[in-house]
Amino acid sequence: MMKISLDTISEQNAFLDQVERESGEDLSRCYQCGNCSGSCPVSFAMEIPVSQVIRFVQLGQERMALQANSMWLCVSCLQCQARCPKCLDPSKVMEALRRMSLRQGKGPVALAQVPDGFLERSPQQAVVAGFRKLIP
Amino acid sequence: MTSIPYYPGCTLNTVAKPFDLSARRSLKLLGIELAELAQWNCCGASFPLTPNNIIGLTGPTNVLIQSQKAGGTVSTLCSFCYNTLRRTNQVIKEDEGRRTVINDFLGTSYEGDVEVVHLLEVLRDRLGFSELKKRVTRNLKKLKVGAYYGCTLLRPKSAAIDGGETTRIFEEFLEAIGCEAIEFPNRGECCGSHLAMSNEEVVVRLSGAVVASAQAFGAELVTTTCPLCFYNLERSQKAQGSDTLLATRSEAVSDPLHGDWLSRPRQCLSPSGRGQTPRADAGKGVSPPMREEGDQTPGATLPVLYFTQLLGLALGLPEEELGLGENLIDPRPVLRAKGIVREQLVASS
Amino acid sequence: MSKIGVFVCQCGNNIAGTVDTAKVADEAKNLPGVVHTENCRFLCSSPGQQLVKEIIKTNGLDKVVIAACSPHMHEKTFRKASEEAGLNPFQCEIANIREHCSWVHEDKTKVIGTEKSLDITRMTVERVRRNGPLDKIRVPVTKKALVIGGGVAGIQAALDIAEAGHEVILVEKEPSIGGQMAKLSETFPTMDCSQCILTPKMVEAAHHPKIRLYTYSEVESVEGYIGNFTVKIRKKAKSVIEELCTECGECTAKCPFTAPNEFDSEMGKRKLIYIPFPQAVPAIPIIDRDHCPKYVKDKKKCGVCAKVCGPNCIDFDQEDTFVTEKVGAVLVATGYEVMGVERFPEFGGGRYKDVITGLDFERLASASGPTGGDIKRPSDGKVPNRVVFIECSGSRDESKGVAYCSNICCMYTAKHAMLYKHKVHEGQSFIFYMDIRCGGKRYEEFHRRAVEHEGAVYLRGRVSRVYERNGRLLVQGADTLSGSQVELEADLVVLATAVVPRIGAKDLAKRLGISYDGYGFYNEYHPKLRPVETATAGIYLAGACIGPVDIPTSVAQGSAAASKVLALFSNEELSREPVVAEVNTATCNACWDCETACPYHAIQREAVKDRAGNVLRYVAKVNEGVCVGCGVCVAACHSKTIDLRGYTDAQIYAAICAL
Amino acid sequence: MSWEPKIVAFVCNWCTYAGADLAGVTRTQYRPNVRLIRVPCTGRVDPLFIIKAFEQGADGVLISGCHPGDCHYISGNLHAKRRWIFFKGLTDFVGIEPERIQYAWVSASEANKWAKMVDQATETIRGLGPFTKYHALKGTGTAANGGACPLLVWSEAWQPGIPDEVPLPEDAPFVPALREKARELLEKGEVKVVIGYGWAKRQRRIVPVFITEPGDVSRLVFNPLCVNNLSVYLPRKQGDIAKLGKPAIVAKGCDIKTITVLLQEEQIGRDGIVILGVSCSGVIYRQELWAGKAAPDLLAPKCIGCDVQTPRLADHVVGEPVARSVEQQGPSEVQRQIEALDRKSPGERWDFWAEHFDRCIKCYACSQVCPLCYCDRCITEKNNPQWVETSAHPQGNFSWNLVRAIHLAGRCTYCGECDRVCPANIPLNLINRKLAVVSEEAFDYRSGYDEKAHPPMVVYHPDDKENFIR
Repeated sequence: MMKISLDTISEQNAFLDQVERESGEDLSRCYQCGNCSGSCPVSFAMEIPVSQVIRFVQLGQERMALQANSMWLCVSCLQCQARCPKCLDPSKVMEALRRMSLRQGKGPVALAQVPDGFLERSPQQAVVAGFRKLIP
Repeated sequence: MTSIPYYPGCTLNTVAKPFDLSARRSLKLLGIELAELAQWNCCGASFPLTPNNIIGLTGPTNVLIQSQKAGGTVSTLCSFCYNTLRRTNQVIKEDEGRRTVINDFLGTSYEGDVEVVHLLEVLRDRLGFSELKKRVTRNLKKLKVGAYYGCTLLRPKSAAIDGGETTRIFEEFLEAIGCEAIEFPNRGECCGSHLAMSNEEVVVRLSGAVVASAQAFGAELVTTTCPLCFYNLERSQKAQGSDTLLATRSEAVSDPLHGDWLSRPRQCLSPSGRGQTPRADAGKGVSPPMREEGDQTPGATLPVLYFTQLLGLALGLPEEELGLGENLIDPRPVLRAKGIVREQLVASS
Repeated sequence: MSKIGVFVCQCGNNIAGTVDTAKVADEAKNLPGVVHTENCRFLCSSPGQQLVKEIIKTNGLDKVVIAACSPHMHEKTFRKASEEAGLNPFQCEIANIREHCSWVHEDKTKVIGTEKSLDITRMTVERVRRNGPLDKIRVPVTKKALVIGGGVAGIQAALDIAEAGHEVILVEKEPSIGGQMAKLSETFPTMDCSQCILTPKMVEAAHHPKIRLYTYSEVESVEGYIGNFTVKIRKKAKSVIEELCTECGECTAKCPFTAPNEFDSEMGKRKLIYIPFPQAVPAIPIIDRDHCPKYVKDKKKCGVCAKVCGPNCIDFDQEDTFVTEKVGAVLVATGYEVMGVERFPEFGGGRYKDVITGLDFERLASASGPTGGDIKRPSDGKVPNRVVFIECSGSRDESKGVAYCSNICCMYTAKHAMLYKHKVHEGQSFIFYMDIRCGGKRYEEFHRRAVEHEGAVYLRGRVSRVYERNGRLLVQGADTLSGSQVELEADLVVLATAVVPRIGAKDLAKRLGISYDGYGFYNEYHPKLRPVETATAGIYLAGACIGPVDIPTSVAQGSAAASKVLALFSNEELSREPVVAEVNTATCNACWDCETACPYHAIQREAVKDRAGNVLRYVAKVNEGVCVGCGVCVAACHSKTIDLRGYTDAQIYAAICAL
Repeated sequence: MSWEPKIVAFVCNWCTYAGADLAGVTRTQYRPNVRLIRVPCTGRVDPLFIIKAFEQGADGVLISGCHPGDCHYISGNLHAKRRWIFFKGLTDFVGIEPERIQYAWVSASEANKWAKMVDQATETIRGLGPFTKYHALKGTGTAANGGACPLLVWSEAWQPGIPDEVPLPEDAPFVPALREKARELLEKGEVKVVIGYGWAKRQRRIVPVFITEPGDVSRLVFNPLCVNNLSVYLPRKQGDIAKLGKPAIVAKGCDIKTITVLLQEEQIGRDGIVILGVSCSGVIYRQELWAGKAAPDLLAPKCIGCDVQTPRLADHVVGEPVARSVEQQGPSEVQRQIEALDRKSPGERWDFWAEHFDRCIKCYACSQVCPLCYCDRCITEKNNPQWVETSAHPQGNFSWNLVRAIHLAGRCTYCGECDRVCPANIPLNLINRKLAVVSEEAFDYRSGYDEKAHPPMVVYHPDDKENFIR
């Protein structure tokens, strides 16, 4: 159990605003049913499941939302989007978080870390998508 | 011979050459020429999800504009391209703001009226599956093939083939060319996609689940429309040409709710717990809990084929023209065992 | 020339704070027709009203304008006061200078408020000058009620009305009354057997001398208006002559064929001449013409039922018949159905036999159900060792088009978990939920009992997927309380699917002329204050056709609606507001635009005859009993031949011109 | 005191009036410029109210009622929406700034929305300035104004018929068949009168003829001068013709469209008339301009884009089917003018129409010649209240023309007779055509093609567009 101080967000929730703006999703609609986490094929590897990432965003907890590995594991498979009963698209939220992080120069993969031979043998689309989503 | 504008995309031009070639040759036999766009660029592979990422839309928009010049319709094979082009088209059509910005940037006046179709749709809607059935020259002997759609063909619903997750177009295609279509639960689950670059274990697990699911439902082969799915499904079974299995196909999960589920530690957290910066070794994809879970029972490998390779086979194209030998998991033993390939060899000699 | 009195109310400081009421009263004197004005502190008080009455009398006023609060507050008060002073109540009009002026323009200098109040008063004075006297409309009342729907709400309402001594016609679409409640096994939170408490009521309704039962029947059309409806009822062919049938059951016993029983969610079988369930009321069987070989194949085949029937009541050639009834009130209690499993492809609904709805589970648990009350799964009849219940299946799910909460699922799922535990002791139930909503009496205790004493495991989250693995159903979802994705195998998956309106609910609403919401639930006149009335006078609602409700509420609503009907029936004739349309027959062109436009079908065609009685032409005529005074016809009429009393063109014209 | 916008609001009793009450109860402050007129339902609001409000000096009008689905009267607001769609199409077209007429759904709980709407409307209308131009007509057409009546000016050049030196057009080849059919109908007594075209007795021009004797059928002709829409003689207001007995009418495809509407509105019964349909390849708009041949620029506007060369619905059709000629391909001049007007600013549109309506002398020829203006008592003839000012000053010119147009909206079959007979040459075709376009775009409805359909103004569909409603 951790403790979050919500004093800072009582007046304005700048982080939430930013994520909503970036993602184009209205996160006040999310009622935390957990279907995104339930449907996500990568949930098992995420430090924080999707719905909790969104919860942290709702609470304006930038550090929690951005530091978990969750967004880097999101493959935009849209299972969450297809299942969301509120017609939200969590993949857009993940993408927004990724972009916010990448813009700060933080990403899970450094160019040098790309596995040997990966560029040669793997499909271009993996390279293009990977570079867009994972490399700052 | 009719012709239809065709956008191959990057991957089909390089590592997925057999996909491209088998499609062109097969379609030629069916009297349809895939007329490659005179000029094209990468679609960007991943659709830019955030609305303010407009620059990411310019690439696919340009492809659409080139398609418009070629006649207003464009066909694709690769699910990624299909998805990206369809979703971009949708944005251009529905979002006046972004349409204006993109057109101003490109100096164009594209309105989103190109029709993006998948080759499966071409076969069904232009040729007709019943007609296709008549053109089949090689008996595929009710080969049990799992139709693996993956994500990008099915989602989002608004841009999906046939309106999404309940479609049977792929199965109907397989039935038309003489296979027995195996509709397996994971046909629309993710293969791991671009995580191939960063988290191979995740890919192995997800693709492994797909393969396992197809096998459990009796598939002798699995077929796909996407080079990345193809890559992931193959490589999850075999690492870099070696015979070592990376993981098994029986889904690498034990039931967390069996018995003492409440007392078991949480499975999905990394040992370091919450609040840590992404691990430096994330790129190398070390993720111990996943390895622990796999119950390492080896199983037989499941060959993966592009759907056009199957189409070529059904239309009687020789196996070397279809690049079957280039597949990481050689499908020919399965085909021979069924008497599909040998029969053709005899017939052609 | 009219003699108009203008009374300006200060409403303490509520109006006088921002409006110079004295000035308003003073200047109103200059308006044409105004002979007296008054500036008063509290007009609505008794002394205030008394003042109005006295001044009307002493000054011989014939029209009154009250410049005060909204007509929604005191129009009735002042019209009554005017009436008591000898005026026609419709010669009194309200100028709303409080809600629409003094309260919304807080200008302490009173300039703005005073000016606007004057304008409003002037417009009202001009309007009232054109007011004509209107008399309340009187219509007779037929003291007989139609109840549509023989579920628990309809039965309750029918019994209440019948007990009060009025005739009731109870129409039920299915072969037996009882509705959805007859399908239930036990009921929450008391766990008494549903059929045990319902069947006596069914029998009572069927045998009540004042209740006329039409089962396997549907309302074809409803015409007329409050107190005077004419109803046409289609009695679908049962192929059995009801009057002769002794309900012996011989035909059913001897029928050689079976078909899936709809009443048991097609999990069990029934004969082709059948009653849907053993306690059916009436127990008169019907022939299933979709399956009976007499109808689907060669006519010569079979006919066993006819051979064994003692009283010879089998009539293979029977046709639908129609009966027409005159009633004074219509009570709609058509109930609900649940969203089918086929709407849930992600849960394998329709593909996996062992994915069922909560209502299906009720049948499995019911002693009269296909398994005799043993929990056996539909696919192979095995007793499931593990059952997963998924709440909010389709409810609160905008992607499925249902944003509302279905209200009853939390409770009945807890009940299901208990029933399951009682019947399969070693079984384990898991319940996925989003929130537990149990606001009723003893509901929370009931839910906790399921958790604390019956071992149900509640998982807070939604299920995203159900699929097959190793021959078992695999349920994948989330438990947000532990922050985990969870996966578990199940032998049976029960979806608490959304409560939705009956198919055909909208059609019926159109036939009745009542409104419904975006889902097809019927609209109350007022959701809080008039919850069992519709906006159409004389038509009342009860039960789940209004929205998802549980049994106690359905019954309460049935009784509530019945009391409304009884209040109506306590009058020999009705009087109603005279705000209705009227036609100038001399100028009517008979284009029938008014007839087409009228939402209430209140426009009739009336023949204009010469002295010899020959029909010269037809003109529009307003049925004052049906007309509710919306004025749609008036706006549709090109020649302004039709006008709306109380809101006449002349009145509105005058108000516009007084700007 | 400086000018303040004057805004009239027509609000429904159940939602918006109550919403405004709630604004009061919650002391929500808003601009004092609005005056409410309570109606039971927005369905009660007649476009006349709005026109009258402007005439009375309002600078803006708000109309507001319950949200769709909340109507106290089931569907009154949806009927209202239909009407608004037409009316908005009309007011936009004549150049009334759209901001001056605002439509909204305000429920009983939306006090804030109400307050905000009043504030915004007040400020936008303040920005537009006073709506004085509604009263700025000079009345050049009125005799009272000392101005020359356009009719008189025009009549100097007016030829009652075709000049003697110009050869007359030949009869259509099917005329003998037409006469034969007419004779047969009259002889058998199936009809008592045949309404058709014939030469005027003394002048070289085509006039309507009413044949009651079989021997007179030779008077019937058909040629490109037969532009009149004879269906005007069918409705009840033409009592003297009705007295003759059951009529047969010679009708072109376009005339049958009008007959279709008359059938729709039950002004005639299908059994009460015999329709003698004639094939037509176009008629001349003003026969006095006939110069020996049917030059394309003489074709009636209705002939451009015509798709009823071969009549439907007729009891008997004479003449071979004809295809649409090249001249009849669109877009017509009328369409081009509409598009040109649409591209202009509201101010420019207003000026255009003000100039034209200025000339109106309220002779009501447009109404008299219109087969669909069949009311026994026209709205102009109703004097309590007198919605349309009929006296000899320009006050009612706008009202009359707007009312005429809105009464025909969704019904007019664009026969062009009003435009043809207008002595002041007001381009009424433009307005009629524009409203037909509104009907087609909004409701996919074309008037005159389906005698079973209801006119679009009196029905509704829940999905009718409402993008203009706040």
